[in-house]
Amino acid sequence: MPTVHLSIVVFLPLAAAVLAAFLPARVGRWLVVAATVGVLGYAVAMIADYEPGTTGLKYVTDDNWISELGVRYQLGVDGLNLFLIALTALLWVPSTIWGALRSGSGARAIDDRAALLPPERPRLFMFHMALAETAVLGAFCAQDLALFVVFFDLMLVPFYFLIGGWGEGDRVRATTAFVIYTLVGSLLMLAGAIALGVLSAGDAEVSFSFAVLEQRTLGEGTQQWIFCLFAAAFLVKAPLFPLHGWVVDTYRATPVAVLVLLSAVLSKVGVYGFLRIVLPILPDASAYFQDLMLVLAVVSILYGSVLAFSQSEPRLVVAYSSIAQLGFVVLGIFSLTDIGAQGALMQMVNHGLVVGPLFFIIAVLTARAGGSPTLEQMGGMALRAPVLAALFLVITLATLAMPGSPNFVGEILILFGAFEDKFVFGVIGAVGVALAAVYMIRVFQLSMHNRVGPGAEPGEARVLELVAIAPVTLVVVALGVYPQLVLDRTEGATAAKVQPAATVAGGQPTGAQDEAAEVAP
Amino acid sequence: MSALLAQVQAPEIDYQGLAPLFSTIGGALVALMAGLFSGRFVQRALVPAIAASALLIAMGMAIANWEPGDSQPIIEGALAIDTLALFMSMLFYVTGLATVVLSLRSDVQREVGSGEYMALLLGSISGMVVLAGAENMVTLFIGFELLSIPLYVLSAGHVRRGRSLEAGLKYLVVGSVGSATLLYGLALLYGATGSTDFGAMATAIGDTVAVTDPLLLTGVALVATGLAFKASVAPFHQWTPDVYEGAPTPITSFMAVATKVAAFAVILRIFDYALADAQVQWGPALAVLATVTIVIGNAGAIAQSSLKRMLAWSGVAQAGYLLAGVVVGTQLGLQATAFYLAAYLFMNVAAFAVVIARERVSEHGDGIESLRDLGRASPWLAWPMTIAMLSLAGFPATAGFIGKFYLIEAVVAGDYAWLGIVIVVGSMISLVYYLRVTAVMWMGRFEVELPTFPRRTVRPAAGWSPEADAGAQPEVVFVAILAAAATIFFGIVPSPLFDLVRDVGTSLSSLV
Amino acid sequence: MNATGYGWLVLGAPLVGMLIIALGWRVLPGRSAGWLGSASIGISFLASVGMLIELVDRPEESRALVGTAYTYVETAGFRADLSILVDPLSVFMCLVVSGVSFLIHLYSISYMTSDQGFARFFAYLNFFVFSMLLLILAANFVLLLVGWAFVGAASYLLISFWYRRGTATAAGIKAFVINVIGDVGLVIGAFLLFDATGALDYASIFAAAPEVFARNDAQLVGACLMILVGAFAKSAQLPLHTWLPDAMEGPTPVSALIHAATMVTAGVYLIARCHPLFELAPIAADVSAILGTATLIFAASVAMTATDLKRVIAYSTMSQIGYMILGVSVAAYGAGLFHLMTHAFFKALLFMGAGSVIAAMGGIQSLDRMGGFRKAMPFTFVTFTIGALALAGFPLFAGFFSKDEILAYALERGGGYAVLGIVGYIAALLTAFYAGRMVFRVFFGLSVPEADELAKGHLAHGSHANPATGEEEDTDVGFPGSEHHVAEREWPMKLAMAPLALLAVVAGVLGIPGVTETLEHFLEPTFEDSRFAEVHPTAAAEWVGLAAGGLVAIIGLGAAFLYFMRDPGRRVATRERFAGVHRVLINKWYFDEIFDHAIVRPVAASGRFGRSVVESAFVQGVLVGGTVGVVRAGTSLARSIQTGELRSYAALLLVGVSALILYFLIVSS
Amino acid sequence: MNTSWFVVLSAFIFCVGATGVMSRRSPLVVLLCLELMLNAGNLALVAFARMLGNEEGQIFALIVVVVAACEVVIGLGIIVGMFRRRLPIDVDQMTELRG
Repeated sequence: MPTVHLSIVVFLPLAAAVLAAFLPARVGRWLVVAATVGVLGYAVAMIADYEPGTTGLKYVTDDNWISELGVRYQLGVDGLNLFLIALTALLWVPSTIWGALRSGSGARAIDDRAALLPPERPRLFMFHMALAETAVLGAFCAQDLALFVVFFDLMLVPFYFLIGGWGEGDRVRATTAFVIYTLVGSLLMLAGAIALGVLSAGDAEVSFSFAVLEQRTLGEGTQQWIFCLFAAAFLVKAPLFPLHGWVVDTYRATPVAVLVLLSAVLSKVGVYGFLRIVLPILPDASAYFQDLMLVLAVVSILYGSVLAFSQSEPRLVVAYSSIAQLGFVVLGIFSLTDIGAQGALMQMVNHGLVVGPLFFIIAVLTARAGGSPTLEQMGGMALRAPVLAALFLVITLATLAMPGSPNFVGEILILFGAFEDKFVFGVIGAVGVALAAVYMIRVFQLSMHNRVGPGAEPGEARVLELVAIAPVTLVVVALGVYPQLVLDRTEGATAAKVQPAATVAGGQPTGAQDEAAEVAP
Repeated sequence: MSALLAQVQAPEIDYQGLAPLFSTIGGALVALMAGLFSGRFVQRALVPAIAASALLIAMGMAIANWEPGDSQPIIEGALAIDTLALFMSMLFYVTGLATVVLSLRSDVQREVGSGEYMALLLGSISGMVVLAGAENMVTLFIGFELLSIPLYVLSAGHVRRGRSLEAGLKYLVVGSVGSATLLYGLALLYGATGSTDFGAMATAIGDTVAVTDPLLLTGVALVATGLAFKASVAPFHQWTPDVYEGAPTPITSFMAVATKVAAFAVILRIFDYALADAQVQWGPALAVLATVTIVIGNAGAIAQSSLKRMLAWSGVAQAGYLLAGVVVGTQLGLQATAFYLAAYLFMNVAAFAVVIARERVSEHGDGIESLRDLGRASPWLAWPMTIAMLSLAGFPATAGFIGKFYLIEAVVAGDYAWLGIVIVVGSMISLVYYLRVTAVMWMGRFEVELPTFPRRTVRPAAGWSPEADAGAQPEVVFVAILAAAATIFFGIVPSPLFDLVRDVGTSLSSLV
Repeated sequence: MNATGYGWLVLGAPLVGMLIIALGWRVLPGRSAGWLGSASIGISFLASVGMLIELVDRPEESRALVGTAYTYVETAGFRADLSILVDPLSVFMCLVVSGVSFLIHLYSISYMTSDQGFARFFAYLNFFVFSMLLLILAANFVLLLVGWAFVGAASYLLISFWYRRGTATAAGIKAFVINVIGDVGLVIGAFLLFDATGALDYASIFAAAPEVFARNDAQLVGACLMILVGAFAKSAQLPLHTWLPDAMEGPTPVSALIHAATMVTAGVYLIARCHPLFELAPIAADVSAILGTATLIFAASVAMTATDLKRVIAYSTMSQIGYMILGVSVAAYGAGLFHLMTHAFFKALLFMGAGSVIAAMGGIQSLDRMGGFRKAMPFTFVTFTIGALALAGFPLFAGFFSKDEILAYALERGGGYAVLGIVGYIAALLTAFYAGRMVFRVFFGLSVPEADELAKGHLAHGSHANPATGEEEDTDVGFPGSEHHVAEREWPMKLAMAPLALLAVVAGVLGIPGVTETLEHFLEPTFEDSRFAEVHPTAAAEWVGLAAGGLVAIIGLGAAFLYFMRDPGRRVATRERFAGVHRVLINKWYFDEIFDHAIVRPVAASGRFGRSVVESAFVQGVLVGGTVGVVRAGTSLARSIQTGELRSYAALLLVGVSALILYFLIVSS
Repeated sequence: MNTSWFVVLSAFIFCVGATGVMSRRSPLVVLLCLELMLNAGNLALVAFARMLGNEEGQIFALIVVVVAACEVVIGLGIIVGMFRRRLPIDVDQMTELRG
C-alpha cells in the first residue's frame, strides 16, 4: 500500500533548507543539520523495520507526475537501495555538521591548525548541501527511469556550485570539467532512457517504470546501443578508466565536506544504476558486453592501484584508490553472479563508509601539516594523537580490505563471484587487493609514522573533528563484526536483478525470439 | 447598379474571432495618438499603460475564443482561430507585456517616442497573430511583413548609435531577401497546387499534384528557406547574432522570443498541415537543417564575450531543437514543439531581463564581465539568470528539461532516434557557455576565459550610469523573477502547460 | 564449562584485555597495563588447560568439537559461521601459544618499562595473542583468514612499534605487504576448495575432498599451492622470507613472541590442519617439503655469517621452521608439531637472552662488538647457553628429540625424502656451528667495556641513536626508552626465562622414542585419518637417527669451539679464502636485491609511467584534449563565416537555398 | 503563349536581383535589387494566375507591391539616418557587428 514516508525522507532536507534560507544563518544551518539527522533516523528505522529475506518494494509511493510522457512519481525501497539510502543519510550528517561548523560559529574550535575554517555565505552552502541530499536520496529511491534521470542530473547542480563556490585552487576549471564530464554521460543516458521507454513500449502505452520495463523486451541490437548510452553515464560517474579525467582536479579542488559526499555517495549512484537498471532491463546487452565491462573493471583496478601507489597527496591516493574500488564493484556486478552482485553491493556501502572518515582525517592531517597537502610535509602525525592514529589505522585497514573488515567480506564475495566463471579476471582482481595494501599502508606510514615532517605540528583530533570521524568508524567496525546485517536484507533483491542477465550469459538470449518486434534506432 | 452591388456580397466576418487582433491594432492606434501629447506622465506612464491594457484585453479575448478541436477558418478561410493560433498568440501577448515592462526605463523608448515605440511593438505583435493564424498564402505574407517591418524600425531605434543602425539595415536587407525568397516559393506553390489556400493545397498534394512534382518541391525549398530565416535556422542564421547585439536590448528580447515563436507557428502550420503529405520528402531535409543548426549554434555561442550575442547564438541552437519537433510531422512532435516554445519564452525573458538590468548599471555593458560576482552583489538578479541558464542547458526541475525530454521522446517515437542523440550532444556543447555565465556570477574572483579570436570589446550600453543600480529598476527584477519562477514551476508541475499543449495538438486534424 | 566454552574464554580474555588497555590507557597507572595484559593471557592459558582436560576425558573418536557463536556471512551459497574448532591440534597450539605468550608478557613488563608507549605495547601484544588464538581455533577458512590477517596487522604494528624510526616502519611495511600476499593466496585457495566442495568449514571440506578430488587433481593441487603461499608468507619460507630478518627492528620481546615462538609457526599449523588435502595432493606436499628443506639449509648458511645477533637468531628461526615444514609435509605431523613446541621454548629463550645482552650493550646488536659477558651476566649466560644447546640439538636437550625425529621420518619415507633428510642433517651441523658461534662470541673472549661496566654494577648507556643507521633519536614516544633492563636485575625477566630454560632442557620427555610418545598419542585423533598413519620408524631406527643427530651436534659445536676459542685468527683466514661464498652469505644470497629489481621497481616505474604518459597523454590529451579541439574547431568555423559583411550573409543564404532546391530536385527525380 | 516562359523570366529576374544584392556595395542599389527580387515573385504570381485562370495570384501580387513599397521606405529611412550620422554609405564597411 502506498505511503508518504519516502517522500518525506527525500524532501525533508530541501524543505529545511528552504525554510532556513529565511532564517538567520546561525539558526538556519542547525535546522538543516537537524533535518539530515532526521533523515538518518528514518533510514535506521527503515533498516530495523525491513525484515530479512523480503523481496519486492516497500514504502512504495506511486503517483502520476507527467502522464503525457508516461513519467510517474514512483519511489520505493528494496534490498538494493536500502543500505545506500542509509549510507547517504549517515554521511550527510557529519558533512553538514562539518559545513555548519566551517561556517564560523564553532569559533572556539578554530585556530591555525584546525581543519575547520569558516567559509562565507553559510546559508547558501547549507542550501546546496541539502539540495544535494534530496537529489541523491531521490535517485536512490526512484522506481521510475525518468524520475531517476531527473534526480541523477539534478545532483550535479548543487555539487557544481559547492565545488565552484567553496573549493580551493583552480576550482572553477575543476567544477566545470566535473559537471561537463558527468553531464555528457547523463545526457546520453537521458536519450537512452527515453529511447528505452518509447521503443520498448511498441504499441502499448509508454512507461518508464522499472517494474514495467523489466517485463517488456527489446531487440538485441536496440539493447546494445542503449546499453552503451547508459554505460557512458554510469562509468563516468563511478569513475572507471579511462573516463576518470575529471577526478584529479575535482578531488584537489573540492572542499572536504563535499568531497566526502562526492566520493562516498555520488560514485555509488552510477554503479547502482547498473544493478537497478542495466542488468534487469537490458539483460542481453549486459551479457553481450560482459567481457568488455570486466576488462574495464580490472584495468581500473590495476591502473587505479598503481597510480595511487605513486601519488604524493593523500587525497589523490584516495582518489585513485576509489577508481580501483569501483573497479571491484563493477567486477562483481558484471560477474553476473548472485554472489558477485552481493559482494558489489556490500562493497558500495563499505567504500562509502571508509572514504568518509578517510577524507576527514586527511583534512585534519593537512591542517596539522600547516595546510600542505603532500605526504612529504606530513609524518610523525601519530605523535600526541593516539586517538586520531587509532581511527586512521582502523579505517586504513578497512580500506585495504583486511579480513575482519566489512570490505573484506565485500571483496571476497566479489572475487568468488568473479572466480566462478571468469577465473582470470578474478585473479587479476586479487592482485589488486595486494596492491591496495601497499598504497594504503604507505599513506598511513608516511603520514602518521616516521620523523615529524617540516612545518607539521602533530596534535590530537579535536572534539568537533572527532564528531565527524568517530561515529562512522564505529559503524565500520560494527559491520565488520556482523556483516550479515546487510547481506540478509540485500540478498533477495540482488539475486532478482542479476538473474535475467545471468540466464542470458548462461545460454539463450531472451530478446532473440522477438527479434521481429525490434524497433531499429 | 444595385444589381451589381447585390452580386458583390461582403464576406461575413466573425468579429469575436478577430477581437484579439482588433484590440492589438486598436491599441497601436490609440497609443500612437496618445504619444502625440508631450508630458512626462503621458510618455512614461499612459502610453505603456495603453499598450499593456491592449495586450491584456487581447489575452482575455483569446482565452474566451479557446476551444479545442479542428475549427473552421474565418473570413473566407483567410485566418484560422484554432488552438494552435491562440496558443501562439498567448505567447506573443506575454512576450509583448514583458517587453513593455522592460522598455519602461529604456532610452530607446524616449528616442523613438513612446507612442511610436508602443505602436510599432503592437503592430508587430498583430502581424505575428495574423501569421500564426494564416490559412492561406496571402494572409501568411501579410502577417510576415507586418511582423518584420516594425522590427526593422525598432532594431534601428537607437538612431544615435551606429551599431543600432547597422543592425537595422542588415536586418532589413537580409530580411527582405528572405521574404523575397519566401514570396517566390509561395508563388511556385501556388502554381503547382493551383490555390493559395492551405486547405486546398493539402487536398491537392498527392491528389492532383504528385508529391514529387519538381515545381512543388522547389517551392517547398524556397518557402522553407524564407521561414527558416525568420526562425534563424542555419545556414540562414547569420543575421541573428549581429541584429540581436545591435538592437536595443528590450527589442532583442522581444525578437529573440516572439519572432521565433511566430516563425515556428507558421512552419508548423505549413509543413504539418499544408504539406503534411510530403513529409517523406521534406522530413530528412529539415532533419539535416536541424542538425546543422544545433551544431553551428552551440559552436558559435562558445567564447562569446557579449551576453546578447551569446544568447543569440544559443537561440540559433534552440531553433535547431525546435525544428526537430517539426521534422517528425506527428501530433506528438507538434505538442513537443509548442511546449518547448513556451519554455523557451520563460527562460529567455528571464535571461534578457537580467541583461537589461545589468547593462544599465555596468560599465561592461552586456559583456559577461557585467555579471561578475552578481551572486554576492544582487542575488535577486543572479538567481533568475542562473535558473535561466540551467534551464537552457536542460537541467532537471526546469521547464527546459521537460521540454527537451518531450522533444526527444517525440523524435524517437517518430523514428528519428539519431536526431535525439544530436539534441543531447548539442546540449553537452552548450554546457560550456551556459555554465561559464553561472560561474562568473557565483564563483567570482577568477578570470573568465574570453574568446581567443577575434578580440572584440563590448561597449557600455547607451546611457548607462554606474550610480543607478538594480534596486532602482524593480520592474525589471520583477519580470526576471516571474519568468524564472515560471521556468521552475513548469519544470516541476508541467501538467497545466501540458493540458494546453494537448488541445493544440488537436488543432491540425491531418496529423496522427 | 565444556571444551568450546573454554575455547571462547581463551579467545575472550586477551580481547577484553586489549580493549581495557586500549580504552583505559590514560587512566592505567604505572605498569598496571602490563600486569593486566599478562593476567589476561594467563587466563587464556588456564582456559587452554581447561580445554585440554575437557578433551582428554572424552573418548578418542569424539575429540573434535565445534562451537558456533553466530552466522558471520551467509549469502548466495556462501556460508561462514563465527565458530571455533576444538580438537587436540588446536588445543595443543593454544597451550603453546598462550603459555609462551604469558611468559613473554612477563618479560616485557620489565623490558619495556621505560618506553613511553608502554600501554600501547601491551594493547598490541594482547591483540596479537587474540588474533593468534583466533587463527588457531577458527573452524573455517574465512575465520582463519581473519585471524591470519589480524596476526599480520599486529605483527606490522609491533615491528614498527618505534614508529618514528625509519628502519622500523620500513620493515613493518615489508612484513605487512608480504603477509597480504599470503592472505590473497589463501583467499584463492579457499575459493578453489569452495568451488569444488561448496563449503568453507574444515569438517565439510575434509569430508568432501576424497569424493570430489581425484589424487593430484589439478584444482586440488592448485588449492594446496595457494595455501602454501599463505603458509610460507607467514612462516618466512623461501621465497617469501625476506621480511623476517628485517622484522628484528621491533622490540626484542616482539621478536621472541611473534617472530620466533608463535606467528611464524602458523604456516606449520596450517599445513598440519590441511593434511587431508595435502595427502590427496602429494605433489603439493612434496613442493612444500622441498622448499622447506631449501629454506632450512639456506637460512642456516646465512646464519653462519650474519653479524647482527638478533638476525642470526632470526635466520635460525627460519631454518628451524624449515624443519617443521619438512616434518608436516612428509606426514611426520607429531614430530613436526613436537619440534614446533620445543622450538617455541628455546627460541623464545634465546631471544630473551639476546634482549638482555643487547640492553646491556646499550642497544648495540653487532656480534663483532660483543664479548666476555660470561662473568657480567651469569644468569643470562646459563639460560642462553641452554637455549643454544637445545637449538643445536645437543643430546637429551629438547631440540635433540624433536628435530631428529623429523629427520628419522624423512629417512623412513625413503626415496627423495631420504635426500631431504640428509640435507637436514647437514643443516643440523651448520646449526650447531652457529649456535656455538653465538655463545662463544657473546659470552667468551675478551670482555667489552659494557661487560666490565655491568660487572662493576652499573649499566652502560649508549647514545640515543638508531643502531642501524646512527640517526639521532630522543626518548619520547615512538623511540625506545632511555633506560635498558637486563635479566640480571629484573625479577620478572628472570621469572620468564627460568621456566623456558627448564622446558628447553626437559621438554624432550614428551617424545622420547619408544618410551614416552605422549604428544604424538595426544595428537593422534586429529591425524588418525592420515594415509601415513602407519608409516612410523621403529624405535630402533629413531634412536639411530637420534644418535646421528647428537653426533652431528657435537661435531658442530666442537668445530665452533675450535674456530672461535682456539685460534680466532683462522676465522679471518677462511673468510679470505672463501671471499666469494662469504659475500653471497653476507648479502643473504641477494634475495632482497632480486625482489627489488623484479617487483618493487617495476611497480613504481609503471606508476610513474601511468602518471606521466597515460594520464597526461591519453586521458587528458587524447580524450579531453581531442574533444576540446573538435569543439574549438567548430567554434572558429562558425565564427569565421560570421564576417559581419552583409553581402556574404546574403550569399550564404542563397547558397543554402540552392542547396535545398538541389536536394529536393534530386528527391523528386 | 506558354506560361512557363513567364516563370523562366521571373526566375531570371529573381537571380539578377540576388546577384545584385550579393555584388553591390551601395545600400541604395541593394534596395533596388531587393525590389527586383520581390517583383520577380509578383511576375510569377500573375503568370500562374493567368495559367490557372483564378484571380488569387493577382490579388496577392497587388498586396506584395504595397509591402515592397513599405520595405523600401524603411530602408531609405535608415540610410538617411546613417547619412546624418556621417556613417559610410557602404555595406562592406558596416562590419562592427561580427564574430
